[in-house]
Amino acid sequence: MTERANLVYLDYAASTPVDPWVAEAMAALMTADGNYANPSSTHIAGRRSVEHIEHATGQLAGLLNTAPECLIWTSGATESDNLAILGAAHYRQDRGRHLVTMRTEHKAVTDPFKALQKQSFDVTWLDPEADGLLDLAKLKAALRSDTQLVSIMHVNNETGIIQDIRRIGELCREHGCLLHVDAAQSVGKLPIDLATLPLDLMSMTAHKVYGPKGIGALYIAPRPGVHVEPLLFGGGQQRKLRPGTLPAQQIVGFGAAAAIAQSRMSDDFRHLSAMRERLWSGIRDIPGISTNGAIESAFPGILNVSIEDIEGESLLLALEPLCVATGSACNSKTQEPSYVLRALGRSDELAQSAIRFSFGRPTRPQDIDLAIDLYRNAVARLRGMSPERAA
Amino acid sequence: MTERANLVYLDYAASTPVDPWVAEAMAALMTADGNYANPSSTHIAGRRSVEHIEHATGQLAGLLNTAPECLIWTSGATESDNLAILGAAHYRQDRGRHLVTMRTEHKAVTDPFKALQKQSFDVTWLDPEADGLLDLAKLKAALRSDTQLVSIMHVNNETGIIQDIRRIGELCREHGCLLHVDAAQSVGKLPIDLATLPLDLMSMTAHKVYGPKGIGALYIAPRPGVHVEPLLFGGGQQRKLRPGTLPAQQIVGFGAAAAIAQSRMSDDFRHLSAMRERLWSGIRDIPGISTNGAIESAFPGILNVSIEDIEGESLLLALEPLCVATGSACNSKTQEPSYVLRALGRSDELAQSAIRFSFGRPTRPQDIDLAIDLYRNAVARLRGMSPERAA
Amino acid sequence: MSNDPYSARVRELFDAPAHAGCLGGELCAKVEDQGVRICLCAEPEGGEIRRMRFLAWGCPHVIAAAEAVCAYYEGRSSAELLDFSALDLMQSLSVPVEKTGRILVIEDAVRTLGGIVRDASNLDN
Amino acid sequence: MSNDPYSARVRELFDAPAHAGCLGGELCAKVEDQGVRICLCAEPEGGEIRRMRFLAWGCPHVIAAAEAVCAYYEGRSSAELLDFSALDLMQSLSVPVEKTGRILVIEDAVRTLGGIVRDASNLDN
Ligand SMILES: Cc1ncc(COP(=O)(O)O)c(C=O)c1O
Ligand SMILES: Cc1ncc(COP(=O)(O)O)c(C=O)c1O
Repeated sequence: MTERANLVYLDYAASTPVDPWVAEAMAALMTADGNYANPSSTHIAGRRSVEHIEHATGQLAGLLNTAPECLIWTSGATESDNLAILGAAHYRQDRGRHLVTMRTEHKAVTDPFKALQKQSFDVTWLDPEADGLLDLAKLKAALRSDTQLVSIMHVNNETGIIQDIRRIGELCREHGCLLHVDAAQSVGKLPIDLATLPLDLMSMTAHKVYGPKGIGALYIAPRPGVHVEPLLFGGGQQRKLRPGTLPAQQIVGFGAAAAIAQSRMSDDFRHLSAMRERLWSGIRDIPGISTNGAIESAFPGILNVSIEDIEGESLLLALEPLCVATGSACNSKTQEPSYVLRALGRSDELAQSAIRFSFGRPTRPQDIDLAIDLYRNAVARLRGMSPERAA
Repeated sequence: MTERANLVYLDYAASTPVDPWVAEAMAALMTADGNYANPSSTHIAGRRSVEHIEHATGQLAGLLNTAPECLIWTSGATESDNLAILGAAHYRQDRGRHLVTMRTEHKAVTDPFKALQKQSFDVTWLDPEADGLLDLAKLKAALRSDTQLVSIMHVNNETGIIQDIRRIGELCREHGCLLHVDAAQSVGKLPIDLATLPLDLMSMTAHKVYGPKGIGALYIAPRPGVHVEPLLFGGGQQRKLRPGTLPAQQIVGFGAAAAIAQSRMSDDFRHLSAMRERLWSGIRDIPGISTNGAIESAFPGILNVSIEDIEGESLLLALEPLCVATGSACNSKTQEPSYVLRALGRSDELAQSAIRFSFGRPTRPQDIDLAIDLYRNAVARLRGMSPERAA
Repeated sequence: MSNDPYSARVRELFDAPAHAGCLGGELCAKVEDQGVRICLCAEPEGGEIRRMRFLAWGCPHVIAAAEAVCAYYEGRSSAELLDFSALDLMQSLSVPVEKTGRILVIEDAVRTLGGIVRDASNLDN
Repeated sequence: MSNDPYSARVRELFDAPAHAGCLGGELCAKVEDQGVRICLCAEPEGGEIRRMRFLAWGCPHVIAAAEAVCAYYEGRSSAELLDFSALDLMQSLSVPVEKTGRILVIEDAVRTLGGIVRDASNLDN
């Protein structure tokens, strides 16, 4: 970024830089000396584009231990979530119109469910426990004979809480309903073995894992009854499930990012854990601070803390040049307290004071140390102005 | 491309290489030293992404002489066509369920209309005249009091035929129905002045005009009654009309491509006209050859010719290493004769022999000369094997 | 940056709120509304305000507005507090419409303080 | 290229169809079906096929198959034409399923030619 030296970016859960290798792979598919042909074309140049796409599909499939045929390319996790939820609900509506999800899902999940409610589908909204986890007994109790789809995210984008997808999937299988998982925050970061995980639909996006923005994928399990109705109609690309010219450079970018993620996953995990530990150690003694969600159930790339007697928007400004999030990046513009944190039982005021720190491969210990300084100073300064604390 | 030296690419209507300046602009928004933040984030880095997006939106709006607020970013023309057609039809269904389009539209238009037919919308499919043009009297006759949407493309992707959008739009305004225009093949290539053109919705894509694949836009006219229902639900981006993290690098790529196209439009047009003229002069004397659609009504970037007693697939193979299309790139995989050429009244066999040559900025006279040689030789060779001609 | 939600003036006031604090006296107006908590106090001297301080829990616009108000009134007649209108302030700080309610809380606090100061000086006289 | 719709063998046969042509004689089988037009002719000599030629209007698999058939039968007993099955050919040319109908047109033509040659030699004897 211009004047990047000044900024301390700890918002990797919102988006990541593209890995230099990924950028290189993408560049090779764009300009006149590259493979820019339309992969729908049958001539040599078109078939070369297809080869690149097949290679990339293999890379993503390899990361997830599944077959390339199970992956559909989309424009991002938002589209994948919509295609999975609207598509499966419509395809299977004759089997029942009851759906189950959680209140702490991303809006790309909650909003399609709300759209389905308007089409007279019946949606059960489960609340998490105070630690952020789903109580499986509550899920079990919610499943009915006419339940056809459950959607539970893997890693929460605000708190980092990891749900137990395997056991949730087992429950769904027992009840004969499909499980969709929004894995936008976990693909390439936590091991996901689709050959053994009992899930049916999974949404992904590249830009959270050092790939480009605007490319995602939907996994559709090769099981009878697992299918979606398309949202878009057009040229017959992707077995008519998602037409449109395949954006070869974007797909190659996601593929390369997946391959890199696979080879670095355990190193990345160790690094993120160290960064979170360093940060939490540096601020946990501040009076009135607490994590949102149980830290031991959370993906280490995210640390979400609330603090008493501090207004969130002022905190964010006082933290500059630190780039962090309040609530999810996708609703930072609205000033309402995060519905995710509210669902964890946090008060409006505590929810509003939340800061989501998120770490990435480029994060260095000195970034964390700067963040600690900035956070401590901002809290001290704002508390110095607060009618409660100052008095 | 690898071994690119061997290939002669004359398939710019299927896709174009990304302009080097465009690629550079995109690269600057991807890697760690660039502006990779999520434009939904409110921190400094996020706001810088927004600035880049606003700049790019201004570039595309500038090319079209409209306001940036009228543009919605999508994943390509396929999505734009779907959002326009499904979105407007659903939004306005209380005003009437009659829709009008042409048989020669791209599948990204015909297929959403077919989907609407299944939802008991009533669609009138107009045929073009033999020259490819729409007879306005036929359109006028098709408009009914319950007609709410007409969709007619600007430049046909197979034949290059240019429809008279202004007069079509005037007719629609008189009848009080909306006009959607698929301008995937014309944006940045023909002048389009949205300030004066009487159209309501317009679909665009970057990869036909030296921008990246996987990014498109939909123009929504700022007129009362012009609105679409969204296809995707999620974070509130783009006034909820099209949610999902804005793919900043893709948008910047489209913006840069639009700015370059604006400054080069007349030079490009002259160049394409010269290339088409050179090619047509070199092959028009072959017995049994004819253009599909009237050459004087066509955009000069495309020359589509059919030829008697030649099988299309064999012709395509015999033309290697020439990269050209039979029918539209999007259906080259199916072996049916092009429905577009069939609608012009061409026989199955003539339609199947069609070759679409399309030219671009990088096309050189020697590429055309090689294409002429390859085409003449291929025709001679295949005719030498043909039961009719050889005997 | 063109899309900065905070004007340069808001940033300046927020970054260096010289008048943040409490005078510890009794001439103190506390108002809580619209999710904003504000406490304004004044030290008058012969009909003039010698010092004015604020404590606030609120967004940056609220803090900037409180700081601006304190800086403005120091050296002015305390009677003017009663006539305070937040309109100019909203304009000079480019307060977005959705936040105008919060700035009206400050207007309320200033006028309340004006009343407290007037009542106190009436008592003195 | 892995996703080349044409195998190396098809490309080879299509690029150099040494047996394309017409012998001009009467021993000629013309078949038209499935959008394919094929004309096979043979020049037998003492029960053996000395030369065999094809003309074809069809896709590259059809042309390659016709070429392969002609090359195969030259030097073989003309009686074998009657037993021709396109199955091996489909395999050796990796013909995609949707095109098998077209290759059966060639099978038809080969057998028809076999009949014509047999009838002609019966007449000769
Ligand atoms: C959990 C989750 N789901 C969905 C999305 C939407 O992804 P995209 O921006 O690719 O549409 C995000 C991120 O924005 C996310 O964190
Ligand atoms: C006229 C027309 N409309 C729509 C499309 C689809 O565009 P996209 O590939 O961006 O989805 C194309 C090209 O493929 C086209 O030529």
